[in-house]
Amino acid sequence: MDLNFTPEEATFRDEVRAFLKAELPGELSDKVLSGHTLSKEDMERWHAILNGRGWLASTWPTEFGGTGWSPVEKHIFEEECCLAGAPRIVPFGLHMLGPVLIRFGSKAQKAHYLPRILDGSDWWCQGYSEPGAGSDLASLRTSAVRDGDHYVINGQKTWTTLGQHANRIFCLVRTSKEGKPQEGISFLLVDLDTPGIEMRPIRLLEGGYEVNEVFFTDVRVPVENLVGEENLGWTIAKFLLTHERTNIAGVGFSVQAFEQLKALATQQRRNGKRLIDNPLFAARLSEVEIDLEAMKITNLRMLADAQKNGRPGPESSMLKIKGTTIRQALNDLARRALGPAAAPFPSEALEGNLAIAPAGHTRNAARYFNNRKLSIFGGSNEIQRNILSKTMLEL
Amino acid sequence: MDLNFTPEEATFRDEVRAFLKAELPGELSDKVLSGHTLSKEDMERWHAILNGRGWLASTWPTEFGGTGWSPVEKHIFEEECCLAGAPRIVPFGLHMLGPVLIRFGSKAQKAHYLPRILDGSDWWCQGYSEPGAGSDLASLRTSAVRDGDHYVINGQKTWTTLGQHANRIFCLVRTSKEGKPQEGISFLLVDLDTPGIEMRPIRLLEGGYEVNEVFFTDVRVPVENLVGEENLGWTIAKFLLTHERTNIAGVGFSVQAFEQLKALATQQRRNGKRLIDNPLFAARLSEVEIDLEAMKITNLRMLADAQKNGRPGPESSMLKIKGTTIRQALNDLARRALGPAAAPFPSEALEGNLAIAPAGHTRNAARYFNNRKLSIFGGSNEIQRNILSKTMLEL
Amino acid sequence: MQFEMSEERRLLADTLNRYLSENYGWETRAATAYDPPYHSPKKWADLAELGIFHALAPEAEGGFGGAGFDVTTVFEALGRALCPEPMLPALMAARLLLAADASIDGLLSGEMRYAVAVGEADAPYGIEGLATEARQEGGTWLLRGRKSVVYGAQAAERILVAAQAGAGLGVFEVKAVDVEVAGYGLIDGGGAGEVLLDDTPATLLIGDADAALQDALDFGALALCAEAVGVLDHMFETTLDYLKTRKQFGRSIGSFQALQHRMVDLKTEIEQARSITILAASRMGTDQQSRSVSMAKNLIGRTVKLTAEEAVQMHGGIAMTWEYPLSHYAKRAVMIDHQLGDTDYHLEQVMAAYRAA
Amino acid sequence: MQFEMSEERRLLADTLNRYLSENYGWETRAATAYDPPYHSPKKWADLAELGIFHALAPEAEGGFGGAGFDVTTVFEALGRALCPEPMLPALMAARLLLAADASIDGLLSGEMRYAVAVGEADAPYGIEGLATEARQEGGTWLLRGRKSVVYGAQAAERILVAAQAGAGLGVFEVKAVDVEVAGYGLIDGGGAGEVLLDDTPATLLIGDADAALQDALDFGALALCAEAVGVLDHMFETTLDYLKTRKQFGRSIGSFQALQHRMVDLKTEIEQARSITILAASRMGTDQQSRSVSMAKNLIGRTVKLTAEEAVQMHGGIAMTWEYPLSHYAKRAVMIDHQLGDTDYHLEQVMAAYRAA
Repeated sequence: MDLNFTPEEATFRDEVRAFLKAELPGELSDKVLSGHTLSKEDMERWHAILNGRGWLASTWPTEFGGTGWSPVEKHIFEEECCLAGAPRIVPFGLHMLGPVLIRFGSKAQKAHYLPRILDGSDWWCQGYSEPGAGSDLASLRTSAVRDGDHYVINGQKTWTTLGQHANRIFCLVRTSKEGKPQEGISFLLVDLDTPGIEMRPIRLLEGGYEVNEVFFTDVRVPVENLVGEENLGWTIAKFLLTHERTNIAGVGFSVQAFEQLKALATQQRRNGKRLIDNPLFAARLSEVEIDLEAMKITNLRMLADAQKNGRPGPESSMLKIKGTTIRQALNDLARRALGPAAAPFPSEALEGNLAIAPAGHTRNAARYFNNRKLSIFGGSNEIQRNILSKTMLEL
Repeated sequence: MDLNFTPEEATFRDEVRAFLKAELPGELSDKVLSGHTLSKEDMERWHAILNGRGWLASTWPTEFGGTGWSPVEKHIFEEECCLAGAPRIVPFGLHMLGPVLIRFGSKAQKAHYLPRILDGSDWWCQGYSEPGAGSDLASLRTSAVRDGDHYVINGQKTWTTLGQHANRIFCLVRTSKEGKPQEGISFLLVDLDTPGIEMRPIRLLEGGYEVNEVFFTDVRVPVENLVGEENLGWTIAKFLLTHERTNIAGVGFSVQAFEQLKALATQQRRNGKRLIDNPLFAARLSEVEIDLEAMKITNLRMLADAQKNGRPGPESSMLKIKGTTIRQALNDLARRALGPAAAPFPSEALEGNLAIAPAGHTRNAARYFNNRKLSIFGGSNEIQRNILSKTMLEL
Repeated sequence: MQFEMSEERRLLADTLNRYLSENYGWETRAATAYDPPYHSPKKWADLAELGIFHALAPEAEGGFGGAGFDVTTVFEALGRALCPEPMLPALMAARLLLAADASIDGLLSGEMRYAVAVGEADAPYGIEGLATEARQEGGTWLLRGRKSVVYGAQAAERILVAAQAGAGLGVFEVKAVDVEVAGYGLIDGGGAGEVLLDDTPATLLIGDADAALQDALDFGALALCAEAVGVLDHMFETTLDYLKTRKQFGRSIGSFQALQHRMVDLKTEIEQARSITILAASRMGTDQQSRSVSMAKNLIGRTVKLTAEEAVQMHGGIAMTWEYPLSHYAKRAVMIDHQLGDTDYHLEQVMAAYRAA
Repeated sequence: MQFEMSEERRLLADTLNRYLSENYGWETRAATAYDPPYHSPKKWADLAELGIFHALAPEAEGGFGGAGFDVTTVFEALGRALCPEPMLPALMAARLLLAADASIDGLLSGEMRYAVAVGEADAPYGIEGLATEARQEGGTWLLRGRKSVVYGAQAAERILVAAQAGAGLGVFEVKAVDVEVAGYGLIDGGGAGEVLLDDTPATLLIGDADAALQDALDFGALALCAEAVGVLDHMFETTLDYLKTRKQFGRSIGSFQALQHRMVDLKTEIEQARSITILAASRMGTDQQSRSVSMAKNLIGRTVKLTAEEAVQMHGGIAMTWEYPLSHYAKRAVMIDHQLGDTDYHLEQVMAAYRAA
């Protein structure tokens, strides 16, 4: 048992740190750390910087331009990026579609799409959920009917994250109504410029805009855009859902959030005393610090398992549950720590002279509300519990 | 809206207080307040005192010797008894069988048994649960087969509280295997002296002895001991389960436990400081104080509903859940407050000179463990949630 | 003991509920709460006409209420409708004006909107440690300091300000036209403002004002508890409905036992929250007023967070959207804990009594 | 990074687990834990012969272990078997004897049973505020005071006592024959005693002993965390088995979703408890030792209570009985929080670092 990094791992971490120090633009990390929304250009800028360094495709084999990192190296890279306030890599092309094409795509698809993901030519978004099919994905109804050399798509997708920036979408569609619901699903690549597609923003509860509805009306997609076989799309969906999800516990985000929170609690005053010296607040803070310290080890233990077994076990769903719980607890405390100053609606106007909340913390309440999504999206924590109950506990 | 007692209610409370002050023996209240086990004689003594005052049968109509109290008066009486450390009235004859006989019993049964409950001639215990039929009571298997003027009972009951002191037991038995499991059940009165009955003690986890297993081997019971009709015992069982359960929230116990706990926390020292001045402990204490203050009102609100509607609604199951949660939280804190001094196995030897724990608190850990039963017995809190989900929420 | 609402209060609740459901429905609320002036002057006048303000003041002062249960009746209805009108500062101002023996006619008629400015950035809750100072110059009081996140300040004509005045805290009245107020909207709807006092002329209303201020804060916190109860009821009912109608894996999601048990627990906690608010209301005017209100605000703080988070979680994605009313109820619920003392602040007030034990 | 157990420790764990399962099964444990002397001298000698004590001391001192992970390996196995042998005081005594440069041969051979007496009624946790005093008379140290609930004291030949000795705390060795020990059994099995020091002659082992005592307490708390992990695993597995076999309403109770979700949460918390214990073990000997141990003991305290209560609740009545082993695991789990600092005590140690922030 040795929790220390090997010399090689330590060297790699130093390399990552040096890179981030040199290459991560301060404007970007400021925005990230204070919970501001990044523009499309911000995200493309960071994508290009990483691509320039060859550190973009951590989930791809090296032959396609992947980094060739071990799970521990991936973990180090992600944690360091979080701590530095690097923008999150938009995962839809890189970490979702990329591995799918590498595993299931045709030669032509790989040759065409993979380089375009790396160089940023394509921005992919995801067409999975539907208004009536969220946690119960197999009940999806968006249909694709074969018509000559095309599929004709009709239906609606929702919760399409950052679809407003995308030029392409990968979709699960129903190509057959025979058999079990899982059996008639196919995986299609769609150009968002195709006539008949309409993207509508969904405003989130805190006022932000990051997800969309996508409507398809007689959208014609060439058959060569099918990935894998017709009606076998569920295999791909499951691959994506159980595929090694990187940073599922979000430990790096939490570590960074904890440090910010601790600094905030030393700044904030409550009737003459520092908030961090208030025993009730300090108790809350230390409980979450302890939970997080434990989570770091739990995460590393499961990484070690993944490294040994080639892929994570079902236990990784525990990381999702506990990881989101901890992040949400940190968001909760960051909101509480502001007291009444958490209440103003975030706006550029409020962040200048008025300084109601300390710099970098004007969006703490908004972030708390927005991050309630963490336990809902990507398989709600209830679904994770169902999965764990079946697979891990065999109940 | 008026939370104050009416003048009549206030007068009644004063009367109860005066009675308790004059008539409740100090030896008994000392035992109760420190969590000691009462002897059979202790319980009989208090039973007789209450009977002498005519304050025993609070759940019976006056024509049979009941007190004729309103729900609020019952509540006042119970709360004052708890606060004074009066022994709990053994409910099996008085509050369970009594109302059953009054509602379902024959004239002869009423005439014979009711006075014997009041004067203490009979000590009843309960034969409901079986090893395979606890929460799922309808699956009980103890059989009673008609043989001339007798039923012949074979089977096993368990969790029979204070059976070691009883001379009689009322049982649910299976008289038919036809139809739904609920349909073949009958309610029988059994003399524990009948040949073929064996009572075996169950030692509880903390070392105490209050429940028993009862084994029936060819036990012959006269048919006149059937209450109500054959195979319609489930009606009686349901009547008992949904009948107005007095003091279901246990508010009086909790109020008394809270006062004891607060006094303990002012006595206990942690490295030179009073435990009650420790902010983490004080926070725990005040949270439960607040929960309890709310519970008092919730209890009164539901009493008021019961007074208006003649019987409590399904919401009373909420009182059971929250009431036991609060009592268990108080037991938990009383155990914590002792620190290492909670650890010794309770024994008379330890309570004299050694005084490891403050007087009256030597059994705090034992009480904590024993009272885990509160959320299990009498319909586990999970069963209560199932009931509430169906009846109150209609889910 | 008697748990029925009095006839008068039932009437008051009916009147207010009917008005709000007919005139302050979801569309109106959505169009009002997030844009300047963050409330509706027209609806405000309606509420005055209905006599709602009169319910907040005792008969001797021209009202017809003013007791704890009057306050909870009004604010529970406001909470149910998620009404963003600045009624809370009106209530607190009424308490201060009454303590000062000043006229409340303008307040009762709705013609004068008040804000009450106590908290500051470094002393957000309670009256300890306030830094704003008052000094006298040529017979005029001048105030200096900054009051932060003053609810309703963006729309007020008068601001009642707590400030250090020599020996102790005083309450001063400031005209909005005499002071810089930087107004803004709030994340859960409604408005507030920073009150920037820079030798602002003021009238002394109450000297030695600790007790009067604590009383106003108590009444304000009680009102927030009652508002929370209305918000909680709405969230619970909405979630219950959703569980009954929403289908997943071929069955209503309300048929899943894990959710059923959580709903039962939620309902239990909400009933407890209602109970502690009743208790606090019944203790207004007694020597237990402040401690009971703190008990209530603490339990409310715990319950709003639990309920808001559970309601959103059990809904799933839909409750994350601006379009779905529940999300706004959830925001309001959570943000109630940021007004007039949070869960921990009030727990400390409750704990304080042990020190004397 | 490397999460595999070393070959040596795997062997140690296997040896100990095999010995306990073959020689310290449930019947033996039940017959040993609740009657004087509350442990088995025969089994104690066996454990010594197996070399278990050697795993608690470093090679330089004649052992073959002594690191954090050696300690957790041994105590996790003891916890799994709910073994009532006084191994904890042996570990803590070993730390003190090593700090004193005293011989630990008697301890390693199992011939000498030690108890470590630190806590007192008014200072139960940690080393602050201890009242027991040492004074010198004619070259002999005499101790006066009372040490309360000293684990293993009822069976010890030697007691190491923390006492105020002028400038600071010292550690003294007392012979059991020289002192009155009132022994008793514990509610969760095993024994302890009150050590009544009444001018008891003693040998000074360590002067200025704060650091040595804290180290012994840290190792003791780490051992308790590891023991707890063993206890937790057993409770979880037993409950899981029960849920799979016990039928109610015609189906296994493990098919009820509400219980399934609770079991998943329990498993998650138990894995977290295991992780924090690994973390603390890895930090022994570093400047983070005490704070990491406090983190672990706090999280363990939260987890043992949750797991014990949930395991009993999900079992129902059967787990309330003396006959059913789980009930004893549940008692042990809960009572671990009463040894060497409870959940709150250790949270305060963790919080203390913020004061310097």
